[in-house]
Amino acid sequence: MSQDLIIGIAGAGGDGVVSAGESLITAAALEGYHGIMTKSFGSQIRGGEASCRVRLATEPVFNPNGPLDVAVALNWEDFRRFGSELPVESATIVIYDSNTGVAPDKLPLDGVTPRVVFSVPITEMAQQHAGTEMAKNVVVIGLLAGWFGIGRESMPAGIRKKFAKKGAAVVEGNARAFQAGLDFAAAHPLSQEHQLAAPHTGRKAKLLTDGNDMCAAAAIFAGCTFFSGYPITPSTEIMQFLDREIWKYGGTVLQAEDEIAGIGAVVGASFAGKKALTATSGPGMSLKTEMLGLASIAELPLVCVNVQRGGPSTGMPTKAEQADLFQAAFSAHGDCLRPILAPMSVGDMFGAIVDAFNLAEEFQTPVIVLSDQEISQRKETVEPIDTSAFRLVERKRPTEGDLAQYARFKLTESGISPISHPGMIGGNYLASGIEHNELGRPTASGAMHARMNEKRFRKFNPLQNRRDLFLVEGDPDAPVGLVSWGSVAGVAREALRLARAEGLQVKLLVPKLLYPVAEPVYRDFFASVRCGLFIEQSYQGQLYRLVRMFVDLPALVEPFARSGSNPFQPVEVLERLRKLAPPLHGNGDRHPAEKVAD
Amino acid sequence: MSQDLIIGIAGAGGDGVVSAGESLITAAALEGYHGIMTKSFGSQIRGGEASCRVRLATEPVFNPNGPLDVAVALNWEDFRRFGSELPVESATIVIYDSNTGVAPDKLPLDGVTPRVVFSVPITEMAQQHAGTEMAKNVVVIGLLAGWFGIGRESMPAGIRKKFAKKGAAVVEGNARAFQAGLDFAAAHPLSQEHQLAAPHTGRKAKLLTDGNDMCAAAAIFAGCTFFSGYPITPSTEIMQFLDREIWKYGGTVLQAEDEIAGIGAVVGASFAGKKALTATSGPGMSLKTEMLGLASIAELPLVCVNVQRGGPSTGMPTKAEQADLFQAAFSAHGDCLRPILAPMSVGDMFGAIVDAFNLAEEFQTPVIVLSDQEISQRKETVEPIDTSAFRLVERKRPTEGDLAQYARFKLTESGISPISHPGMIGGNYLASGIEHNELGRPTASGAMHARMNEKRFRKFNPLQNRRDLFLVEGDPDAPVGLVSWGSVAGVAREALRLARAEGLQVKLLVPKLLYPVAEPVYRDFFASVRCGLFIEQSYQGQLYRLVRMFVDLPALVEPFARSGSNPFQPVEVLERLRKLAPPLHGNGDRHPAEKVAD
Amino acid sequence: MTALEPIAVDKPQAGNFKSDLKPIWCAGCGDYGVVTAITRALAAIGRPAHEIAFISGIGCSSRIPGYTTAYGFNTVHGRALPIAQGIKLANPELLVLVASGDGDGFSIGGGHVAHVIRRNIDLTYIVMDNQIYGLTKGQLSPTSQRGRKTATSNFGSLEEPVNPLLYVMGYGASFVAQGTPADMPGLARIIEEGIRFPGFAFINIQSPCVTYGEEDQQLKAQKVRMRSLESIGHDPADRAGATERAREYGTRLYTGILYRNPNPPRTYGQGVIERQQSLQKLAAPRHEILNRFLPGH
Amino acid sequence: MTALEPIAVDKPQAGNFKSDLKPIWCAGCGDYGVVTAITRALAAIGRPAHEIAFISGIGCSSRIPGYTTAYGFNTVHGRALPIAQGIKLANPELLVLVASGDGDGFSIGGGHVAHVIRRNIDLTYIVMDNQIYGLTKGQLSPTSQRGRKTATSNFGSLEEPVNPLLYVMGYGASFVAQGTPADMPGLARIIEEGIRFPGFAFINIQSPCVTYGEEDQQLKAQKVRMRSLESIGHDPADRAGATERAREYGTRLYTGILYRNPNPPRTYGQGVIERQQSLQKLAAPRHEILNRFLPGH
Ligand SMILES: Cc1ncc(C[n+]2csc(CCOP(=O)(O)OP(=O)(O)O)c2C)c(N)n1
Ligand SMILES: Cc1ncc(C[n+]2csc(CCOP(=O)(O)OP(=O)(O)O)c2C)c(N)n1
Ligand code: SF4
Ligand code: SF4
Ligand SMILES: [Mg+2]
Ligand SMILES: [Mg+2]
Repeated sequence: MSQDLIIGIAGAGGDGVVSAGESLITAAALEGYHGIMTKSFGSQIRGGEASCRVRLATEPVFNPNGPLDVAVALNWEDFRRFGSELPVESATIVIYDSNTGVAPDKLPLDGVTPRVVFSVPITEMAQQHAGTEMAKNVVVIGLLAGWFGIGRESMPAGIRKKFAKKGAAVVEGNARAFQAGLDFAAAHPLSQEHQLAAPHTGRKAKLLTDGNDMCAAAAIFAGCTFFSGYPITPSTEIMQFLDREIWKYGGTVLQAEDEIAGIGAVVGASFAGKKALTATSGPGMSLKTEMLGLASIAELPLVCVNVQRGGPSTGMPTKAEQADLFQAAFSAHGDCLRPILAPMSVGDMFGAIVDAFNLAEEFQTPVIVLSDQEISQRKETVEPIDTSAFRLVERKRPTEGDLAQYARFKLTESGISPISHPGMIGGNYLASGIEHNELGRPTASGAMHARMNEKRFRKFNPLQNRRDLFLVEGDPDAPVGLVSWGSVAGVAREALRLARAEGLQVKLLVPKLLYPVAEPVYRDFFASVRCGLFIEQSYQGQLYRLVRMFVDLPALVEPFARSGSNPFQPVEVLERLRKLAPPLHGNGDRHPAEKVAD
Repeated sequence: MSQDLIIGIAGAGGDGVVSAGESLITAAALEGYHGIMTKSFGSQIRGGEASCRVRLATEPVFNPNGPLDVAVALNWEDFRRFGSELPVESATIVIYDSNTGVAPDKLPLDGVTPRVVFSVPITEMAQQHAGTEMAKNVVVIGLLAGWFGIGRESMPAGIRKKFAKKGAAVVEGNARAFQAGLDFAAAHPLSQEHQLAAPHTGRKAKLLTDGNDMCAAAAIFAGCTFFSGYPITPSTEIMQFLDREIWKYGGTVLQAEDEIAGIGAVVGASFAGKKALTATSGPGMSLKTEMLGLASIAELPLVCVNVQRGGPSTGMPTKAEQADLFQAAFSAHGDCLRPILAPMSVGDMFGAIVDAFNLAEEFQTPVIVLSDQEISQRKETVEPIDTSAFRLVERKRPTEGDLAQYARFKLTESGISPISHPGMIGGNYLASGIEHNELGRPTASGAMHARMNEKRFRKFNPLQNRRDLFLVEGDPDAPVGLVSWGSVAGVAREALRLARAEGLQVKLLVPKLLYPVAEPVYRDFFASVRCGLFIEQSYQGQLYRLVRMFVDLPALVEPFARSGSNPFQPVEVLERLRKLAPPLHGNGDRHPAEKVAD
Repeated sequence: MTALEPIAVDKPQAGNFKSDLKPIWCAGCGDYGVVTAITRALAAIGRPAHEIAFISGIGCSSRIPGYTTAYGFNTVHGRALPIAQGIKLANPELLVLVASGDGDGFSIGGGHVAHVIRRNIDLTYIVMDNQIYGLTKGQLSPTSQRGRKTATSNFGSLEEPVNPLLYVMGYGASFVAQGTPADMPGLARIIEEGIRFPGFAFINIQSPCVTYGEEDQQLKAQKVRMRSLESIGHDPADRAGATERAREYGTRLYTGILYRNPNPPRTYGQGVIERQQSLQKLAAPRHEILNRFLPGH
Repeated sequence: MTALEPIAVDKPQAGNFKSDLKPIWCAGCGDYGVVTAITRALAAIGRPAHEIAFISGIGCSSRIPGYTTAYGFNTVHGRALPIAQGIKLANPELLVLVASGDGDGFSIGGGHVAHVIRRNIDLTYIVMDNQIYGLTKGQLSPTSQRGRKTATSNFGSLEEPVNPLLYVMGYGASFVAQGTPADMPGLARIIEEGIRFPGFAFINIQSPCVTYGEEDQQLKAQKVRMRSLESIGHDPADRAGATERAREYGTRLYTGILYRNPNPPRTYGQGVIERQQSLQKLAAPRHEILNRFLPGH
């Protein structure tokens, strides 16, 4: 039986391709499978071509990429438009609508001849059983349920729920269409090996959501009661979720007139004592630059999520890239530092957001969370999260003693000064973007400026040792080290798994805290390393460069970086690793990387 | 006789302290001396305390800092307000107004007892000879002319010119006040050794101006015909100069409603085919972020000057700092690169601006020029510049052949694609911030994105070898290397001079091209270096970190960096060098730096 | 001859101003009609495409320059006006069109409108007002009605909408009009008149979003609701009357020219040119510019 | 008790709201009078200083929060309004004042004004309008008159000035007033009324810049020119009349309340609170929020 199945479906805008994918992954999540689903559209606003990829597996999976095990084409023109996004190999099982008029041995796939091909009268079946072509996607999920064994039980209930509002006739029509799919599959059996095995982690249902919704939910959990932002792809769903929910928790969403006003309102809410969030993507981040600097010098907590898309400028709004790291670290003028966190999956987003609010409150600072288009919009199964394991941090308030002679920007040993807010008796102070003394009063003293700068950097020292914000996997003494972050880290994790399965001595570091660069963590990681790769979806290899600023890397560690919208495949990382890493039980005398480097 | 004289003058807002300093340096420039003058004010908008420092010398000088040779106090309260900005030592000659009532041996100077002190009835003399206290500053320049021999001839003419509009009585009164100063000095002679020797570079008059005016004049020379920006200290004088001048050259100044609109108009003017400039300081730079990214992807030339002041946020608007380098390099989202230049003096500003326009045009890119508050506002003598030695570059226009099948973003070998502009027949194209193909049409292709990114970086390769944009001084094989930039480079140059005078083996690299990091230049420079310093006026030592991203520095090279508004002194750099550098003729066996580092 | 340049003909036709780039708009989107009206107006004006610069921000509507053969610039969200002003001042010979959406023009870009109007820079500013954020898939727009439910106002908007017509009247605009692709000849005509007007011209177009828009904003409903200002006897020279009609934005759908200043005020560009001409003679040669820094100069 | 907190007294005096920070303003600057008027108004209102948040942008005028004992926030140039809105929505109990200059408020910050007004967030917005950029030493301001020569308009401004009063009327403001420190009791009174008004209140103050301002904008000249709206029989409930008076900005110097909506519309904050209350009962406990992601939930 199969342990891992990647299904790609493509069709025209109205074909319900994405909804079919969602039905599939929902059923899988209910049954305890692990899965990731991504979707992709043409450039039309609406009505262009649509596709989705659904990966389902019996064990956790970290990335949606790789060649298709199953390809479903509702029509060939649209399927082909997705090109390398839906790679068909000879091992791929191809299912397509017979009404395309294409012969099974004449598929329009350049240079590939799939071994198993099903021409299915999908449109015809939909018409016949549901009385409408609209049910094509239901036929497809029937076929997939039949052949691969996912959701045979749960799907009918799902169909019933989904179409309930449209009346009994529609429900029954769709139920028949689903059954027709099942029947067709039964009548044209596929060898048992393709059936998905039972999930290894048990039949218990998983959570299912995408990165943006997870981000918003995590913010509510963390105690956020204020959001202000401005719509921008691919981050808007965060605001949309919060607008549906946050009011229930006494919170507010303000759609601002632009991104400056959005983060401005968040700065204000934080000054007023509340946990506050804004979210945007690259162009919006560029506009928030000035306010980030203000929040740094006024030492006000806030969280700012950047769902990265292809850049520069408007760039590629619907494609993932990891090229906003430099900006996150360095956009504001003057010397200032703000922590940057990056989740590597939808599940990881929860912790990243909670950590972000905690760091913001603890260090009285803006914190940037770098998500990306893939994480934000892919649906992923997530193991249920024990929220009681998460501690929530609140900013340090002044004691009565502090208030007796309140100095908002007191030069304390930790660099953290107790912070009051309007409404607190005796806590009155002047906040400002102007350099100030301990009382908050404007100063033109170079000496005071130096002390305040020093304080504003020193307070972050504890972050050097936050090893909980790093994932280390693999052989601790491996001479080959991988570093990766964000959604691409999922590819690296799978590549690591493949490499270790081949007996290669490799390890992987995934920083969730990207900045400040926690030097001891990298030093320890690289202690055993002779060569390695930073795997990043940016032209410049931004994390590689950022780490170099602070850490002397082994000479043979180099970036494996490329522009966004060109996803990495685990196997290509594996190939690079094969060249770099000695086998686990090799003699290791002559290190292959030494050849690679010349 | 003296070769170098640093004079500090302080008084109340209305005392004309700055105007006295200006008279002095003007006279000196006329007579061929080298000089630098800085001014400083209290935090009041107007009417607070004022001071200036004037350094005059027979040889070129590169920085205005150092202890005073001569201190002039019109009143002691205001003088003391400037604290370490006007450091008095026992060797300082102190001149003050007798009407302060302070005894020459009871000067309110903490722990310092100057050996030569003149109590002069300055107010009285002004009243007596000019009939008004307003002439106090004229008495002061008379005194200084008398004692130190600067401008004895030229000053009277200057006074006449300056007061001409106010009528003969005022002119005569001031002339008498000046003469009274001269007479007082003659009656209370100072030993000849204090007289300034003749300038070594001859009596030929020097240019005299500040960095902002030089910037504006250079822009006009470079062919700039469009400026748009928004007022902000300390950059506003650039716009003010251009508003007085650029119209004469068929140009336009548009005071925009904010910094975004300012650079927006400049992007537009460039699209329309013109050379265009904007100028601002930190907070304004933060707002220009998004437009810089647009100009990068649309490949439009423009020059953006950032006159750096203390940050972050509003920070210290009237103080110099070098902490906007990270921002200049990395503020825009996505992968993009724009060259950054930094002049190290007022004189250097001319070339920096011409280079900036040339690079912008050649590489079709925004170029950032990092000036700082000190360069922008200090007056400096400049050796007359032979403008015919400067080549002006124009953007590469499409040939008729190109226009026959015009592809605005053609993937050429150099990465530079001929650029048309509205009005050019057959050059019509769509410019955009969206990723595009060679024709300029929007694309969602990852492959095209990768090729365009690669082109937009590759085109800058020639900058790796622009050695003309670097200054290297000192012993080519020295084991000790200094790196410095901007106004602080002047301190480093003087420190180098001092160190070499002591026989230390040291050299200095001053990059005027800060970014992209020209790796070969640094590699060559550091080839002989075992230890060294990056001297920078920023808390983080931003150039040090930036260079580390690309170049493996010798382990003992470290930042000597501190927050702005805490000027470096050549002697303190010298002190650090004494610890690092072996004497020129030492045996060099045990390198002292190896000790310093543990 | 480039791919985007029309074939040279004696008298330009609307088709000469349409590029061969395929719009990404949804079928039925009002913006198709707008591009048609613009190309018709341009044909009537008769300036060749290479003398036209067509600038936009970001949005469905802002895609429009690419569908014409003019020099186009699809800039960033909300900043079309500042960029267009730079273009016009740098080269006053050009015909400069600016396109925007209700969000692009009155939310993120709203701060620039007053300033271009009080400068009176000779641009034609066309806003495709669909009361929704189209490109980002249906969020609240500044012209959405109070109470409207959208993806970001799930419980109804709490804000009064912007009134584009009233705002620009208050800013002192000299040419203000409104049109809709539901009345194509009328729309082409007001665009043409806006371009011909010597100064800043503002044209609000009720261009429906078929995908996220409300029923009563669609072409069909508009056809029923719209009233031409001409038909109600409105005199475009009457500023007070125009302001009154402008107040009815959101309630009544007037089409035509709301206000056209009968004595068009001086444009900024005229001031610039006069200034340049009067100061020209004072110019030292560029290479002598540094002489001014000689002490005593 | 902090350095900035006034000594507790039974009935607060204006002095309780003045901090001991020494102003950096030039001697004679109009802003001295403004801070006095504000502290008097605050004394009349009687809320303790710690319940007041006083937000400003950047400029001479924006230094003002530091000279009071309220919680102050001297933010960045042009962004006082967005920040103040966040504060008020995050804690509706606070009394939120906002101060700005003509440049801060109508040039760089001009894009935010329409939006706070159409949201009707309950702030009191005080603009110290001196028709010049004071802090940066004398550049053209959006309210400077056409033709005015300044450091950045050496040959005279080519633009019509902004009309703050007319703009905010057009945006639908419910409380609009103008004052000057030349009439201190009047100024304190309109500030007090602005604070008491339940909704957004806009107060334009003709606060002269003695250093870079024009002669006819100084207090002395103002004393001669100013006319109280009351004295001319203007009814603050008359919106049309108010709009007419607003048009005379720059020509006549009216003081007093130009417009006060007799039926103050709902504020944004009221809408927020109602919404929160009505939805509250639907809230799952925070720690169960993830349950919604269980398939079939
Ligand atoms: C700085 C920035 N913020 C946000 C966006 C996302 N965005 C693109 S278009 C748009 C609004 C679209 O609405 P509108 O201007 O009304 O144009 P329409 O699509 O309705 O024609 C937004 C918010 C962006 N591209 N850049
Ligand atoms: C983003 C930004 N741009 C520009 C400045 C410089 N700046 C400070 S105050 C000011 C304008 C001052 O004029 P106004 O708002 O009228 O206040 P006033 O000083 O006259 O009271 C400017 C341009 C700044 N601090 N930040
Ligand atoms: S989303 Fe609306 S505005 Fe955008 S193309 Fe579709 S119909 Fe037009
Ligand atoms: S410059 Fe003008 S506004 Fe600023 S403090 Fe002085 S008088 Fe007041
Ligand atoms: Mg719209
Ligand atoms: Mg002002």
